[in-house]
Amino acid sequence: MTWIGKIRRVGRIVEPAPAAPEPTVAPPTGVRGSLQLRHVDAGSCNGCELELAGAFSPVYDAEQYGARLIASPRHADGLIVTGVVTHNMHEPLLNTLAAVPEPRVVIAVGDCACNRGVFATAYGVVGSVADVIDVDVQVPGCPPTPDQIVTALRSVTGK
Amino acid sequence: MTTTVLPAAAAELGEGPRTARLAREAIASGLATTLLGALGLVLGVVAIFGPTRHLRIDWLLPLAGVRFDVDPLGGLFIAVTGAVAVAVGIYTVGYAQREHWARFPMVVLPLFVAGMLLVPAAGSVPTFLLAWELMAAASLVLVLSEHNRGAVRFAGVFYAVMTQLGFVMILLALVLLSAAAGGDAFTTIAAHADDMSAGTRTAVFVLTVLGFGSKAGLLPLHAWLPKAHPEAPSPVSALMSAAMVNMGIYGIIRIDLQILGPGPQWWGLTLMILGAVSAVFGVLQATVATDLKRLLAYSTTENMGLVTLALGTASLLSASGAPDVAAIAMTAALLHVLAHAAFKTLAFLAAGSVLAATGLRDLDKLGGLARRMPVTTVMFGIGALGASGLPMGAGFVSEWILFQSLIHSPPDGNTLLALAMPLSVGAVALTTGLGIASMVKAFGVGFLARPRSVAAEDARESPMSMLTGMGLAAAACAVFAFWPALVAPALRGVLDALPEVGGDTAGVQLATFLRLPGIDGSLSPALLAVALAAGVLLAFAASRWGARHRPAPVEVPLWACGAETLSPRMQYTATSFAEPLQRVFDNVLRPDTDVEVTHFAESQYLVEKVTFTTRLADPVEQRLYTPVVGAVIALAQTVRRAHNGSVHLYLLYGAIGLLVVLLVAQ
Amino acid sequence: MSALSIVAAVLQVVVVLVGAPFVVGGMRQVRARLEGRAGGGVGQPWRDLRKQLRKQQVTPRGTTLVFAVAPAIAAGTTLLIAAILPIFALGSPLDSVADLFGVVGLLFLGTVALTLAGLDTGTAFGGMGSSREITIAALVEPTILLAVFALSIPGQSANLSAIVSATLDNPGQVFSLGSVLAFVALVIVIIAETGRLPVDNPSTHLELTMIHEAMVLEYAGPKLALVEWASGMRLTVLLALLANLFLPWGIAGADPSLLAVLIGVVAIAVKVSVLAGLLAAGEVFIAKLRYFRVPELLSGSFLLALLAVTASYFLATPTR
Amino acid sequence: MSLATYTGVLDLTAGAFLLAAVLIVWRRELRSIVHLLAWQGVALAAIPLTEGLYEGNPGPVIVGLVVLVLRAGVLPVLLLRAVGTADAERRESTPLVNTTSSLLITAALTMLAYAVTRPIIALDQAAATRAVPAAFAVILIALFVMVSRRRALSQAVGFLMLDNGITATAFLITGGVPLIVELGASMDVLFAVFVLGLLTGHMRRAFGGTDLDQLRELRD
Repeated sequence: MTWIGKIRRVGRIVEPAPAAPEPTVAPPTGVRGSLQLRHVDAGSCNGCELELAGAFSPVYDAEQYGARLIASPRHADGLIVTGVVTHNMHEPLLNTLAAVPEPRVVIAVGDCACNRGVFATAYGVVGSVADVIDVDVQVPGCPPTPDQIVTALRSVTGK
Repeated sequence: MTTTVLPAAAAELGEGPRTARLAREAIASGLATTLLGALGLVLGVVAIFGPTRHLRIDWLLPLAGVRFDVDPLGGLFIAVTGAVAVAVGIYTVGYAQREHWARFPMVVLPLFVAGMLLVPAAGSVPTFLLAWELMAAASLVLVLSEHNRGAVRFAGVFYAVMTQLGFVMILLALVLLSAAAGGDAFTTIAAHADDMSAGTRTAVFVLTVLGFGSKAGLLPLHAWLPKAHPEAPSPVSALMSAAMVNMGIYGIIRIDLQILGPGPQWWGLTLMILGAVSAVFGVLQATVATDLKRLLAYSTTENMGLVTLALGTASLLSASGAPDVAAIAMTAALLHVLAHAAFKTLAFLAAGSVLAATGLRDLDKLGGLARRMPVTTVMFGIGALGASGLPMGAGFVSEWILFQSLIHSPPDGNTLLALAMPLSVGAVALTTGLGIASMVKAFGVGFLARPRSVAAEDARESPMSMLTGMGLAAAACAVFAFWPALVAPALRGVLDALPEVGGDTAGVQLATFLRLPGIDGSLSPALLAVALAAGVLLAFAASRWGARHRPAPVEVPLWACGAETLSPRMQYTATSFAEPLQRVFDNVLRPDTDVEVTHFAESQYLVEKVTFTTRLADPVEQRLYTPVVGAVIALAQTVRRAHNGSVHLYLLYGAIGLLVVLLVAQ
Repeated sequence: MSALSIVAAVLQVVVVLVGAPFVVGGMRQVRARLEGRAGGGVGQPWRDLRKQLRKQQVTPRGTTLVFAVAPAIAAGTTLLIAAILPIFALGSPLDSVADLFGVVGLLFLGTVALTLAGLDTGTAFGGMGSSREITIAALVEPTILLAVFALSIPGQSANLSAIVSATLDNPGQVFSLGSVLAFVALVIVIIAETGRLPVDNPSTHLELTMIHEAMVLEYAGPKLALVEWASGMRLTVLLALLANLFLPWGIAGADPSLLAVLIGVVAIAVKVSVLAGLLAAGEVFIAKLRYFRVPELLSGSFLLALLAVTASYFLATPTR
Repeated sequence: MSLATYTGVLDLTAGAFLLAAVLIVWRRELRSIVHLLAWQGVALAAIPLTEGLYEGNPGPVIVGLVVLVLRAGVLPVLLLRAVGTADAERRESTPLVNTTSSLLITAALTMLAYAVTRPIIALDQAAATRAVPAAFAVILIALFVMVSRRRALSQAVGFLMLDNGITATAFLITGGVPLIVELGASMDVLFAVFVLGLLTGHMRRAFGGTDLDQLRELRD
């Protein structure tokens, strides 16, 4: 029965929610508090992935604001893109965006996704995410903290 | 390219008259079959309601004469055969032209139907055997109609041997019966059935179950069925699978349930075990089969197993003093025979339509037919729904009645019933579950998705006559799915003639509501369909909520995980679809799998290609038949020594034979 | 059949339609709390549904009518089951239209519709999900029908009202051996049929481990909403069935008064919430089974169901 | 305690008793097998306890309490000590018969038990007698467990289950055995477990594992 004891000992570890940020874009469908995102790693160093995992972990729990990562772009309301767009991931990124039904949002996470970051002049790079597709929200930082990611997500879900 | 164009051009230029003749012959053959079928249908229905009709033609067969007694039980089977023949006949008009049938099978097809119509009409042992042989021989000829393919020849030989073995057993059984009764008419035999010794009755039971069971495709003598049915031309497959197998059931009912019945408890139990094993085995093989027609053939074994299980239940229950529940089981058996005839005709005709359009039976190469052959797809869908035993399908009502008879048998104090019934429910339920899986595979992989080969991509819809034939069978399916009350009077008539299995009790009330007198249980397939339609509409309405906020609908390419295209080769095939079930049941199925890894010559660590082969043989066939066939061959080798080619020696054999006969006759 | 029992049946459908997303939300919430998270709240599935219903209709190229109507069939069968079952009151007007065998058949009809839709897409994941789903369904069927058999023995009928009223008349039989075994078997079957842990993980992100999710990977927008709604309703309806088969107290009679129906609503809401909460809490402690270990679980449940029938059958002779 | 409650509780106890046996066949984790055995001990103890309380007879109650301490307390603790610490030791990794088949065989055995005990039930329709098939089924299942398991500890569990089954049958048919007999039997079992524990320890030292198949090596 150690698991039950552990659950009791740990209790709630989620950090208290700060006040909701200013909405940057209106919720895509007009329904607040529901945002399912498909994550695309367009060529990241996996630093942003770690922070992203942090944002959805029990401590930050982005799910309490209605954001969720899901597997199929068909089920999604948008993309959350990390990393600079490489040649190999250019087409897949476009295909994935096309697979998301309208209305949709694109969130670019991390300096590389926003402005190519440290890979600006690398030979395999097409450009930043905004160079390739329309981006609604940008989260700067190398990598951005889970707090920043959660705030950005909340600015879209409106919750 | 030229090779494919040339024959077609030749057919148009030089062979115009031949095409016209083919059309004439196909119409004649199909029409003859249909008319025979219609005649059978009418006569059968008349016989079910009317008094038993007799017909004697003494000059036709030396010594015994030909005798027909058409009673309600026979009438039901005549009517079913007739109805199947009507649909198949119309279908054949188009099919024979499309597949360029030779003249011979066209002539034999009506003969085959005639043979099947005569079997249930026969009133005496010689007549029965004559009709049986006519049916067997005609079907053999039809199976062999595409004899230029090796598989067909093999299936033909296999079928010939097994059907004749079955015939010998039936012959022995019937001769034993008429010898014990002192007469060859079935009425005489029935009158003297109670005086027969237990040994005779047991021997007759065992022989008839083996002989008729083999015709019905029951284990272990089923092996001819999955070989012969798929290799026959599709209209013939439909006739064999939907009508001919019923003759085995008819024989079991006539001899073991009616004339000798009610037998001791172990008769019923034997039938139940045979039925359950056949049903589960048949459906397992159907689940892993990749050949569409083979799948349907195994499904026939499955369904005949279910019917036999119901017959066994009826027999066991009436022997255990529960005739009212026995009547319910008997109703289930008869209704399932009818429903199976409807959906199996439809499924085989649709499979034939696919075969004619693509030349393919292999599900691994089919797919995407829904857009290319929409009518055939819908037809197969109706047939598959019936075969899966789901609500809205033709097989649901009869399976429901079977379940009711199994769960309502009185357990008081009878260990046998208390053990047999739960296990039967388990077996039937497993059969239904796997049946659903096999039919989802056949329909989903074969007709939906995208074409897996060029042939499937080029498929075109079949001509009107074929679609009409299928349409008739589909209408019958709809009757059994929604309004089984239509056949209620017929079933009542047959049950009245079967007091041995509780036919004189109330039985199942088939009206808008199916009710079981004395038992709290009811079902209304028609109202269920209406309610389901309402439910689906409600669901549609619910999904319209918020529609005005939606952007315009679009058509998009399939999600390929970000890659550019998704080739049809990436789809699941029938083999991969059934692989989990094959793994779960590998103790029974015994698949033979081989993984072969070829490495690059330069390095052990780089793989050039991996080959995976899996082969599924019929384990019963391998274990049981191979040794027997081996023994027969060994025996034949011994006998061969006597054949040294000398005419004198052969004459000597003849002389010795004559002497022996004379001495014995002394 | 009184007017109020018709009202009760209609109410059952409406409440299941409205309540199912809350049941799913509640289960997620229980799970989130036990994991130390805050969770999206009980209303989260409803927000997701409303949002999906406002999204674009997307038709993947090459799919047929089967793909288009499958969600409605899945939802329609579940709604019909909701109307047939005695959830608030006994004696639904549809009670004699289908018994428990019919209900099981309808359940499988919904499963088959989605399975065919998965195959219809012609993608690798769709076929994979369908293959897995149908394998589990095929293996579940023997257990579920044997459990039906076991339940039908005390009331001598497979009609739902008869089973429930037999339990009401003779409350002691709930704690009989057969009944308890049938309960455990049914719980396993319901877990397998609704794709919960340990058979399937409803919140997985990895296609290769999916069963139900893989099958519906191509659905989007309103159709996806219907699929999710249907699966939520299916879970709700099955939990309600489980609750009323074994603990029917609180359900209104065949000719109910308005108050009785209201009590029935409250009773079933409590029962389903408790069951769903227990199920969700249980899920925190277990991991998903390897797919080829699932048949072991199902054969275990088959054994339990068989024992249930045997026990009830052999002990059916009443004690004196 | 009314007759209905008594019948119900006894029925349920027998069910739990049988269910524990089925779960022991099902599970492979040795630790949870031992836990299940403890639960079976509780169910076993509940039989004389219920009977004693219903009849107002202190004898069966005392027997029940003794059984409870021994079967649900002492023996499982002893067995748990014998469970090895190495990972390979904690699971019945490859039983001779796979789980699915084991479960189906268990089903067959149980139905057999129900079938063969029908004459006993026919003799006497009392609630206790009607639970006999469950106890008898546990005996058959225990034999099957002993036949099909590789680990010495599973064998010990099978043995204890067998004894549980026999004891339960005795309780149910005769309405309880004299205290002294039960104590004697329990002592026997206790000694057997001690011996098994010693043997397991020796085996582990000699072979580095408790796989019984390795005992074949002793023959050579």
